[in-house]
Amino acid sequence: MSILLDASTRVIVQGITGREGGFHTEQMQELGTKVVAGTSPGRGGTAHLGVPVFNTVADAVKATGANASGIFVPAPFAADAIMEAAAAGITLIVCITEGIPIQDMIRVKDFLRGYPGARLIGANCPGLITPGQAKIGIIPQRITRPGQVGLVSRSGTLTYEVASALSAAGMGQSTIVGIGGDPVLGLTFRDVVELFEKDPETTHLVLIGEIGGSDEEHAAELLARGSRLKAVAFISGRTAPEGKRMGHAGAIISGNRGTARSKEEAFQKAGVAVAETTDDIVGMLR
Amino acid sequence: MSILLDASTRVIVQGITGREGGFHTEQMQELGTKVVAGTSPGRGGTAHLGVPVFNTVADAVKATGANASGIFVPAPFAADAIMEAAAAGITLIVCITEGIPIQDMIRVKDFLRGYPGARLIGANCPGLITPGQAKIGIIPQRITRPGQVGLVSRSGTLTYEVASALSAAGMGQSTIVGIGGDPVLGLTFRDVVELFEKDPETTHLVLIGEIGGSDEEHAAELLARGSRLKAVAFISGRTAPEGKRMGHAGAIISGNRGTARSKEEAFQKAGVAVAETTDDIVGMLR
Amino acid sequence: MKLLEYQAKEVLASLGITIPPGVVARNPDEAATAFAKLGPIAVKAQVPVGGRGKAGGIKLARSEDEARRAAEQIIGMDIKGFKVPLVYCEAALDIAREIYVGFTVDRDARANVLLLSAKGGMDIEQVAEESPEAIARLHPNPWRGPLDFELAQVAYEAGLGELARPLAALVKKLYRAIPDYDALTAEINPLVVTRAGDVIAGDAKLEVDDNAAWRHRDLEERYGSLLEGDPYEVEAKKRGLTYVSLDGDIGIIGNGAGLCMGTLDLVQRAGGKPANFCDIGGGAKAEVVENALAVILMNPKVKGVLINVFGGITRGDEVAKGVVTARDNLKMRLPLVVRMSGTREEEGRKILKENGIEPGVSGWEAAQKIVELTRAGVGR
Amino acid sequence: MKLLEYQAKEVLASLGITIPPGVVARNPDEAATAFAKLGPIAVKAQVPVGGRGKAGGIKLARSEDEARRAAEQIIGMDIKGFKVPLVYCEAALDIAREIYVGFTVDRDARANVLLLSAKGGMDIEQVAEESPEAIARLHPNPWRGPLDFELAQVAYEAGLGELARPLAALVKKLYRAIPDYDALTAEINPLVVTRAGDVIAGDAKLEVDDNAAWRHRDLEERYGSLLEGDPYEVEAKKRGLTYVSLDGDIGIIGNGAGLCMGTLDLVQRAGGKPANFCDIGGGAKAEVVENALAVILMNPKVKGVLINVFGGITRGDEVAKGVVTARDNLKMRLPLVVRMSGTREEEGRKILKENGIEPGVSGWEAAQKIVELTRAGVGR
Repeated sequence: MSILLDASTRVIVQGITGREGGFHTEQMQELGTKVVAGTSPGRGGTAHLGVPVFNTVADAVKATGANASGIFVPAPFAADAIMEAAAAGITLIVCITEGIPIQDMIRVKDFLRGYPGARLIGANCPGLITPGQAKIGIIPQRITRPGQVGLVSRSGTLTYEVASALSAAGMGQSTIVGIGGDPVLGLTFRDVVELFEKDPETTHLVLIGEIGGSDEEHAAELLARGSRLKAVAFISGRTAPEGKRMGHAGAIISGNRGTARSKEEAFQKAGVAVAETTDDIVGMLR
Repeated sequence: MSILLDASTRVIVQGITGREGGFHTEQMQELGTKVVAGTSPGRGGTAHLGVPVFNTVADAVKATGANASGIFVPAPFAADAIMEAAAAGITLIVCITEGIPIQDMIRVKDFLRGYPGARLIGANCPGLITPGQAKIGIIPQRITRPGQVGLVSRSGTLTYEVASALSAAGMGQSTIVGIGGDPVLGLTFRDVVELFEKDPETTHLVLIGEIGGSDEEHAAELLARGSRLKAVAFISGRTAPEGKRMGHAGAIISGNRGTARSKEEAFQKAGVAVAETTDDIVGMLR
Repeated sequence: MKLLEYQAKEVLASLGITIPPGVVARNPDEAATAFAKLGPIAVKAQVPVGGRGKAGGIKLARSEDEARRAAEQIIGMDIKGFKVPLVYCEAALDIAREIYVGFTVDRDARANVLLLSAKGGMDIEQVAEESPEAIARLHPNPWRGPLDFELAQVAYEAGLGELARPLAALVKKLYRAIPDYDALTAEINPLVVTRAGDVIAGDAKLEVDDNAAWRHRDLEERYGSLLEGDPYEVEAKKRGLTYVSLDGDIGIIGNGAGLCMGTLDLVQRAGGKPANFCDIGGGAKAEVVENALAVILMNPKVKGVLINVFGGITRGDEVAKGVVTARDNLKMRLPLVVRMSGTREEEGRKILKENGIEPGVSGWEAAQKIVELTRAGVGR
Repeated sequence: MKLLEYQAKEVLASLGITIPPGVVARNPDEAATAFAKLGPIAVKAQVPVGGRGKAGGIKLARSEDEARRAAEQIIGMDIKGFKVPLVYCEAALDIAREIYVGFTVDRDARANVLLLSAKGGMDIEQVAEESPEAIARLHPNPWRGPLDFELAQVAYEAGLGELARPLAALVKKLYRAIPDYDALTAEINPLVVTRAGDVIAGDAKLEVDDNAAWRHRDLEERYGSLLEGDPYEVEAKKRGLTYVSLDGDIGIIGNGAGLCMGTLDLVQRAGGKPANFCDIGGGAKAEVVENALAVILMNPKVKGVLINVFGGITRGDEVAKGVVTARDNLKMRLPLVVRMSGTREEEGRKILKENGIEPGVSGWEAAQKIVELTRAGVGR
């Protein structure tokens, strides 16, 4: 009924005593997420929001058997936090922090090669939610409902738009994964689509892409080999001028690579319907 | 009839146009070693000692299908040469060069983790020889003869001593491996002993150790679990004073670790006979 | 932050790379002095974009007079929207050959990539398109940096084997720009090999990751003030906004890069032309909205503004109140359409209407409204 | 190369580590001047071995007179075979606590290891033996260096969590001694935390890999001349030999560290006492043998010499000729036993005998011979 995350996932929050970390931990708890601990250097031994706080992730994992982490630490410390989680044996690492230097993330990606069991989502992403069960990150549970649509997106707010519309139309979601818009990130469209393919409860798929990079094209290649999912894709930034970097999101196009057109064509070639606006998605998915 | 190396191994020599590299390549060829190429940056496209010379190991491997390499380049370039060989897909890398900085070798060891198929012998070692078939390195073939004794040693000249004595007594060798005396090196005693255990043609084993480190102890632990090999061990440096570094070989003892006594006791506990001088080894092996 | 050529060269020189003798000139007199000091010079416009040669931004000067005239012509020139603040006067080189060498982020590989080509001095994107085999590539491990044997391999691949050693030495220095300065691009094109066999940076591009600005305050202090391009973008940066200037007349504000880009698409689809991209990030506090509106209203071309806020957690009524306050503080009279969602979105829409602001239920509806209102020229 | 304390501190300071104000003094007057400048000081013998405190090599001075007297007593003192060439006069610190922090090569792990302990100021080997749990360990990846989270973990493990941040900053600086200076050991003991909360290197040890000397010529130029310990070892190093002084009276020369050590064992077993370890490496050229013999004969305690050469590729007759030439050039009269093997070893033995040198067939036989000859006092 979900990928990556469900009600049994044992979650820690890195940076739980911070403002953001604390606020969203409460939201996660409200949905029923099994938050088993938090970390905050120097605050080990205390408790916060009803869970124990540890100095290090290693300590938290040892004491609680946590297997997932949500990272809410400031950008200068976020890359280190990801590596700490992986080294401590966390297998699902969700990094919400935005503004992490690209070189930090390139080093992190290489570091993670040493931990093949660890999956990173983000950074600079809204995280993921399995409606009605659990979430790690900041996707508002209010706009989601349990169901069979898998949703994967590079954009935060567009995800919310689409989830809202799906929920309003009675089309619940199996899991919603915001993979983030940074140029160097963890799980890709393709990785997440593969997981949805294997989840028997997911029957529909929505992909929300963006200009820049070739990740959408790679997912389309996978879907072109045949998929049991009814899929709709949407690409934002089709009218963005060439060579302009659209925000920290790193959406930038150079030459013919990474344009909205190339991505839309890739999906069409794969037999995936392409929506012109997010408003069209629900209708096309039925 | 051998471990690691036989007449079919396809060998390149890195630094073939150097004085040492050239001289020992000829010795290797004389024994029948299948030397298929050499490398020497800037000399690609020429030939030397009857084999083609390439600029890079990658080129040599591509053109000749080489799977082993002997490295005879000067110390400042040796660590890079080892990594180059591994990255090019060479699976048996024998580094003869002495005087490589320890930090270089520590970095090399970590680099090699990315190439689990690659085995490094050395550096600062005499290499290995499968008598009558092939050699990579500088062990004089004259003092060896084919047979069933596996010989593994940290010392170059002591290896020659013992090989000579074995050959003179009619006890041939399956393979002789000089693993080198540096503090940070490739294959260990234990690694080589494991290979000899698996080689049905090897029936006897001689280990020539040295003070410093715990590699002999680790090999003894393995042998203590039961071995089909009739084994004799010898440790040099038993009278070396504590805390003195005996040559670049890095033999140094601190506290109780790495002493000749601890090594000898480990072997005795494992049921391995311990020789007091190298002269005693042949007699004890019979 | 894209450094100017002379700034990039100063950084490369600090990494041990040889650069030609050169002097910055802010006026024709200084250019004349530079000639007196250096002899024949290239007078080069300092702007953080490529293509300045074609735009007339580089002139050779073989006399003080020519130097003076070149500076006169170039300083103040507009190159792709950048007003040239100063020129760099650089001694002419005795060029034997020109090579391309550069690092950039390879997004698909999630790694840095070294590009090396014997076809230096040309636009590398053009080379990549016309003869991709002329560019050798290496993805160095980000912790190790490029290794000697990797650099030798890539030099031979690029047909530059005879220069393998000096190139390896140079590339290792250039690579330091990545860990030491968070370079996203570090490029030397052309890398000049002189007839004496020296290897010298003929031109240099260096882009430092804005996300890592906190690690490189020194760079910003030394160079930041000169990097003024588009005045709205500069102002937006000061106010901490993610803002990109575009050509149209409808100001756009959104929260989240994806939503913001999607809003551009919708406006364009409805027949309008966006004046900017402006992402105000999560939430939508009155203060931030006010800052964004202020920057957008600086642009006299703007005829109306569309705000598209998806309130994941933010309450609609609060967003509405914030927008109203911002508009009132700025005494804004242009058409304003606000599309928002979230808890209490209906209350929010009510507040907007009461204050004369057009609410929209969907982004598409809102886009159509703003296009219609700006066409009608309301508020002008 | 083991640096002296003040040299190691200079290097650490260049890496950004705080050291106390200090001055080198080569005579009592300079020590008095140091006091005038710094106030109360510790006057510390500069020798590249530990244990100088117990040996009386460190004295506190609370007046110019005390400083002068301390320097008088310490300079020229013998500490574990090292004659003290100068003292380091260092301002006294306001110590709140003392920590141990050091990097060294962990041979078994084939890696560098960071050792961190709240028990600073003590002999770390003793701490390791008595309370190993008091030492926290980290093996940093050699390409990445220690990462922040690893350093935090190790600080908490060592019970130094409240100092995690300043310690991490310090350890990252100390680590630079490994890639930048090929340090085999880089140790600060004690690392002093002052009552003001500053973290300062109270003492420092730095050993640079001799194999990497070619990368650090600057260090050798700046510091090398002061690092004279055992005069024979110094002389041997100049001649490019691997030589270690021992206590006995039989000089030993061998090719290969293993054979050489094995020869020491044999001599000891035969009842003799080796005067040195001297590995002349592969081959056995006349010139190298002569250099080795020359160094050994400098030592007046030596009563005889044993040369043990296994000629893998070298020819026995050539080795023999070389030894004869070397002995003749040096006019050596002490007993000399040579054991060698290789092609033409019998011809070699013949040459030796003809020249009055005892040949040996096996190492054991040769060892017995030299012990016998030196006991008999031949040549004296």
